[in-house]
Amino acid sequence: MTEQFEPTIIGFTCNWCSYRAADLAGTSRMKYAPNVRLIRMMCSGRLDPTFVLRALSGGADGVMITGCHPGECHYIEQNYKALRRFLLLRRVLTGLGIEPERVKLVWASAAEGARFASETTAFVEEIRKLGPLNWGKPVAALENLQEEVSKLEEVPA
Amino acid sequence: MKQYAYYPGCSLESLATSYNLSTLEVAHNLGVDLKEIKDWNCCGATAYFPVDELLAHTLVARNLALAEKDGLSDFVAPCSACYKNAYFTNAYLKKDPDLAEHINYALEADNLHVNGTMKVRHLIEVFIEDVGLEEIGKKITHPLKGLRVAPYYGCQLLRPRKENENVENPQFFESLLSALGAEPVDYPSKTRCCGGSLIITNRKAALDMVHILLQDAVNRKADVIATTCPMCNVNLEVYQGQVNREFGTQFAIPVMYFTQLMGVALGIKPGKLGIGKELVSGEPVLAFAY
Amino acid sequence: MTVNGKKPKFAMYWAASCGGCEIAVLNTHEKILDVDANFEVVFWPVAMDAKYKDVEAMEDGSILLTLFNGGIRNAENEHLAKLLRKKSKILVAFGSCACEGCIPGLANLSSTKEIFDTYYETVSTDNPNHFRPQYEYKMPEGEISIPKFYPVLKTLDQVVDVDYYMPGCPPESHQIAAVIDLVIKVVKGEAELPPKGAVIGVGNSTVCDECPRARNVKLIKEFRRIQDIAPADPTLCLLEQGIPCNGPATRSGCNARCPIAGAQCIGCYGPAEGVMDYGARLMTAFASVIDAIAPEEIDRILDGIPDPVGQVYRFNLAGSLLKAAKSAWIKEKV
Amino acid sequence: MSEKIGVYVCHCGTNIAGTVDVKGVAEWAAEHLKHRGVVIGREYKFMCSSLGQELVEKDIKELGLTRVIVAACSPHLHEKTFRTACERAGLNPYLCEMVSIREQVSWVHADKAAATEKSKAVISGGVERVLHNEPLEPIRVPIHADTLVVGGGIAGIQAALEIADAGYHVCLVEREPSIGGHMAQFDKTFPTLDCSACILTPKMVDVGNHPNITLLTWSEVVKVDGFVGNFKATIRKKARYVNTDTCTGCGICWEKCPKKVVDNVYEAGLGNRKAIYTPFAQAVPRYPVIDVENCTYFKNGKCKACQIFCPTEPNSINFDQKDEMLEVQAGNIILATGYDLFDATRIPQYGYGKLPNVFTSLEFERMCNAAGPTEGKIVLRDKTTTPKSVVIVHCVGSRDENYNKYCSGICCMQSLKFAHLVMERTGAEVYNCYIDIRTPFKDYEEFYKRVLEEGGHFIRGKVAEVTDAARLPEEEGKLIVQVEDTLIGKQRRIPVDMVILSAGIEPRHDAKEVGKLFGIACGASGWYTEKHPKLDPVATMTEGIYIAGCVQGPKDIPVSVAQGAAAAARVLGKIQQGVISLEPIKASINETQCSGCRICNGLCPFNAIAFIEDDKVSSINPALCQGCGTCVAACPAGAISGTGFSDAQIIAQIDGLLLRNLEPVEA
Repeated sequence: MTEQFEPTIIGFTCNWCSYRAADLAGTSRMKYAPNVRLIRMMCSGRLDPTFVLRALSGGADGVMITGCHPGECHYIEQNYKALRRFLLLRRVLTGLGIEPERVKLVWASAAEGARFASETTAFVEEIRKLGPLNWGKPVAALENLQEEVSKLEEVPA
Repeated sequence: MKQYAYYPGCSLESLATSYNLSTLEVAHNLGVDLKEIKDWNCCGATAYFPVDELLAHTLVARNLALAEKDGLSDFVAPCSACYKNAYFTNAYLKKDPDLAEHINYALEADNLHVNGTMKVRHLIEVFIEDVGLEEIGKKITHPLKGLRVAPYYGCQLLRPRKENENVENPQFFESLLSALGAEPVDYPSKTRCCGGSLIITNRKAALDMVHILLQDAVNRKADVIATTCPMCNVNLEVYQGQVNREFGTQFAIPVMYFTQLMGVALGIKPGKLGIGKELVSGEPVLAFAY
Repeated sequence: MTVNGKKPKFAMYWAASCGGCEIAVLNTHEKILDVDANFEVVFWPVAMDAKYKDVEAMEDGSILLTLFNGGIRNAENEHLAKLLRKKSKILVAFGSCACEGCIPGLANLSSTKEIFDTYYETVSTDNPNHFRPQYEYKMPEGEISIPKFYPVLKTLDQVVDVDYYMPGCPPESHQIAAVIDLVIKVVKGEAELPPKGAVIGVGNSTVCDECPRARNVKLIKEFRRIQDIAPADPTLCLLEQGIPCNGPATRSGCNARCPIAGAQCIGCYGPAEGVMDYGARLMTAFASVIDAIAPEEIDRILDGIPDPVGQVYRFNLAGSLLKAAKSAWIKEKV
Repeated sequence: MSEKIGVYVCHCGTNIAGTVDVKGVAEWAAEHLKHRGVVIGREYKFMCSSLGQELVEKDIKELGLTRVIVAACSPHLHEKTFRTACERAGLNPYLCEMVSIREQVSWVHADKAAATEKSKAVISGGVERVLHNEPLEPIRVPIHADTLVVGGGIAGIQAALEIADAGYHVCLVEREPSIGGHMAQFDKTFPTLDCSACILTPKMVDVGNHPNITLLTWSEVVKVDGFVGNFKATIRKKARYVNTDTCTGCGICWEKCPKKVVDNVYEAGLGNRKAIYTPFAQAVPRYPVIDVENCTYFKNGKCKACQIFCPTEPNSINFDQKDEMLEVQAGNIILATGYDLFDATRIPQYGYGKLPNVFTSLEFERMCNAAGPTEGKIVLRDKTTTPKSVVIVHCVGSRDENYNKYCSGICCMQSLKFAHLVMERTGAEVYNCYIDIRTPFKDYEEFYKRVLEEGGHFIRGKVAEVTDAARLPEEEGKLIVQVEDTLIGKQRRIPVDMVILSAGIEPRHDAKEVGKLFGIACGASGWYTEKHPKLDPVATMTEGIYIAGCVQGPKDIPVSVAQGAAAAARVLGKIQQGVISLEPIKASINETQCSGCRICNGLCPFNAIAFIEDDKVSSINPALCQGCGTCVAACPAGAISGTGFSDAQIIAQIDGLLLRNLEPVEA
């Protein structure tokens, strides 16, 4: 089988719903793609776009933001703020030429282990299709300037 | 007024011509522009689906494709069986792309394509929802004062269940009859089946069901049973004799299309509504309506 | 006043910049005389004639204070940055270009090819033969060359170690004067240098701290352009009137010059203390004031900011976490 | 790196070791993260065992560890275990982090190599994050000794009495004019056939007279502020238009009141009451209320019969009484707001509301009750003819794809009770149409046997239709129940005089709003979400708020009473502690860096963020802050930081997860 591109994805979860959904997927032994590495926050409202930018510029190929369904947030309404930040962040990423599909927002309640697993696998396949982001691999290694710039290979249009 | 793609169906060209006549007259009177679909074909009614589902769907889909070509948004059928078939083929087309693919492959032979974009509606829905009961009320010239009418929905108008419809105890037929000045009868068996095509394949079972419907209407002292489907009309009217012989009853209750009652109330001449063609004459009942 | 008899050396250089920072130094009026009185200006291309080899000849660290403005756009900028680093004791990233890329940094939104095509091929450019500059070119007199163009503009601290940062586009003259006084006191031994890497000539909060406009809890149904709401209420916070003002996330120090004049802050003083990405701070600020929960409604309101990248990264693109758009990172034939 | 980190990788038997190369991962951590401060990397069969914990404690003492990472199951399970172990060894518990490599790795990934690699990355993320953990102390919060109980049904009454008897003050708020809830409407209770009022009213009287209980009936909670230990509830005490100090409850006023009103609440529409009324004779408190919608005086200013005939001096009727807003302090809150009965009209084919002699279970309860509209006589809607045959329909609106999928639990026993009462009082033939007879608790099955022996007919089948369309002569004038008797495989048409619909239990129609008011999670179906369905059914995710009775899901009286007492026990436990330690996860504002832009002011649903007018800066009240971190992420000036989930920790974890910390970290 040819060497398949294995994306690296950072996932942000909220302590009350989506993290427990991930745990439930575990206790129910549901299988899903291993490419997502989760970070636990108290609420999806804690998500700072800096985290997404840090992940993307640090080598992640995609970011998955998860939280409680609107109306079921443990802190009543903080997931709406996560939604608003996500919608603005996606527009900025589009402006920077990054495919907006690389950042996805998924609501999953503590009882939706299956949904968490299927959404994760679906997202991994989506990112696999988009290919690696490998942000900012330095183009001109500034030390050996001449050789680097002259070797500007052709990039398919 | 909005233009509708009109699908009369085979019955309305044969034994249910009165339903066709009265439909066109009433629609014209109420300003509903029914544009008959050119070169429509039979929809297979209740018989064809059990035989071959894919071909049955294709048969119905062809009519939808023709209607879509006219660029109209609403597909209107007076007969409940045609309405049910068109409604569900239209719905399954969207839900099952594989089915749509097969159907369109077949329709290509007739260089037609169906997308399932139309809204499929029964004639009674168009009158009640689009024209509206007040509007109809205003146009009534001969209110059917004191006429006790049993509203017979039949089963295919309501089942299988469409979105958020009260299948067990609908009231829209009753409200239409009240708008005509008539007195709708509380008719508990109004949504029970009339036997449909069983009347041919298993006469005894169908007669039993027709007997229940007629008995209930007579018990409720209804003057006439109003129907929305040629098949129900046939089963209830044509077989009253056989029911009487089978069960020793003396039923002689007229069975008429709801469009005929509407026509009379709107002051249209009975002749134009096909009144007089029925076996159990509706004439005496409607006499006082002039 | 002098260091072992001689006045301390002062240098100023401009890389990818507009020269506004140089003028801002002159704009300190008579303070420039103090510079002359207390420093020996050894290298200041815009103000006096000096050659690179003069600087190369100096001993390392012999220049006390170098104010370096402008981003690192090409090989020459990079060479001088390294040279001045070697020769200077204190190297200050002076102005927004050196600190965070500023307007020249916005070129990072395009690939090298797009930049050159725009430069040499647009309708307003008379270039029938499609000439393109060559890095080396042999002339009868000998081979001449021009500095190589880097696909991505970098900030000064992404190339060399920087001692202090002085943001602003340009830095306010009263802040420049204060810094010059401070350095003079340090030279006289009357004051201590701030900790290495400090941001100087700024306030410790954001523009709202110095902005006189009244501020309430903000709930916005619509973002609008300043000209759409003429006349804006002069006493009320602009963001509350739907104008996307970058003030809440931009470092104070400029005495809220623009909001006072009735225009929204566009963020030239860069991020507040300890902030990792200026654009991210603005994204949460604008998202927090939107008064809607349905996605379609939120999108409708966000359409009020037609150019989100320009709005949040006007001055800080090169200094942000992502630094450049994806197209800029891709290697293309120039 | 000055920190000394211990990394402990758990086998969890084969749960983790079966998929992840735990030995390899532990060695990898010790070797590849040495430059980040990892001094020891161990693996052990069961880290959560006492031996496993001792491993950690020994290393802390001997190696002087300053940070601990345990890679095992989920923090929701053993974070407390390992933090307490660290505390025992003298290390601040908040310097210990758990990393999940079971639920989120070994159990969900089949590919062993990928699972091992992911475990390394996840541990690397944990290591980077824990470097930025700061020592924290739990926040001690005093517990106010008063308790607020919302809902005066049997569960609320039990909770209130338990707490009041223990010597602490309770404020019991009830929406109706009297406490008693649904139980006060029943005639008999199963399986003992005790008269419901006989066993309930003594408890109601205790509540009425209890020195430690402030009873606020005809009142509703409209706002709740604060947090565990320090709740402040705003309660609207609706005007009764009766002065409760002078009123003796003699009842002359509602005797003389000329205006009759159909009582849809207490009499379930079967009987009626006056415009000035108490719901039933044994009401507690005994003071009546005036129903403003129907009182003639309030309609057109005439009548005042109640005031004229009121014998008290000064006159207890006061038409100008206004609603009052009361502030009540409480350390804990118990929600026992009960259930709504399924609306049987939603099933048209059962004919309720159309066919007169079709009754709901509550209507039948009122009919059987001696104090009810028919003085206990079981009669048809005409209130005279006694039925000769009755069908009782089980699972009306329950166990039904079109309505409620769940089983309401009590309708079977309730239907058996009805069957017994009908046979005992009228000798009529009784048919129970059921899907399954569910008699799960003590003496329930025996009661079912008894009803069988008394001659009850049981038809296993779901009733298709109740109609009055007779087909045979003996069906004339009867209700015909069409049901498929699945045991004899036949459709049956049973002509009867009366049909009783055993309607199911549904959440209160306003459950979602009330849930939001108290800040607790309300499931999509409408039942409040308990902290743990099995092990913690009376607590909620919100500290200090408990739930008891049908508000948490369908249950019968004994379980509701038990939950009422259980919630009371939990509250008494908290009061006894006097102080509660809260997770030290809070946000705080650096006042010098804050520019007073007020963008954070609108973000906190717990009103923890306030704007200080004179300093022109915002500040956070740590007591009210729930630690969600939304403001930390929103502050444009980066002036708000949060403990436990700080920017530094999360950014570091991101870098760790991306394994950027392996090579020397780039600038």
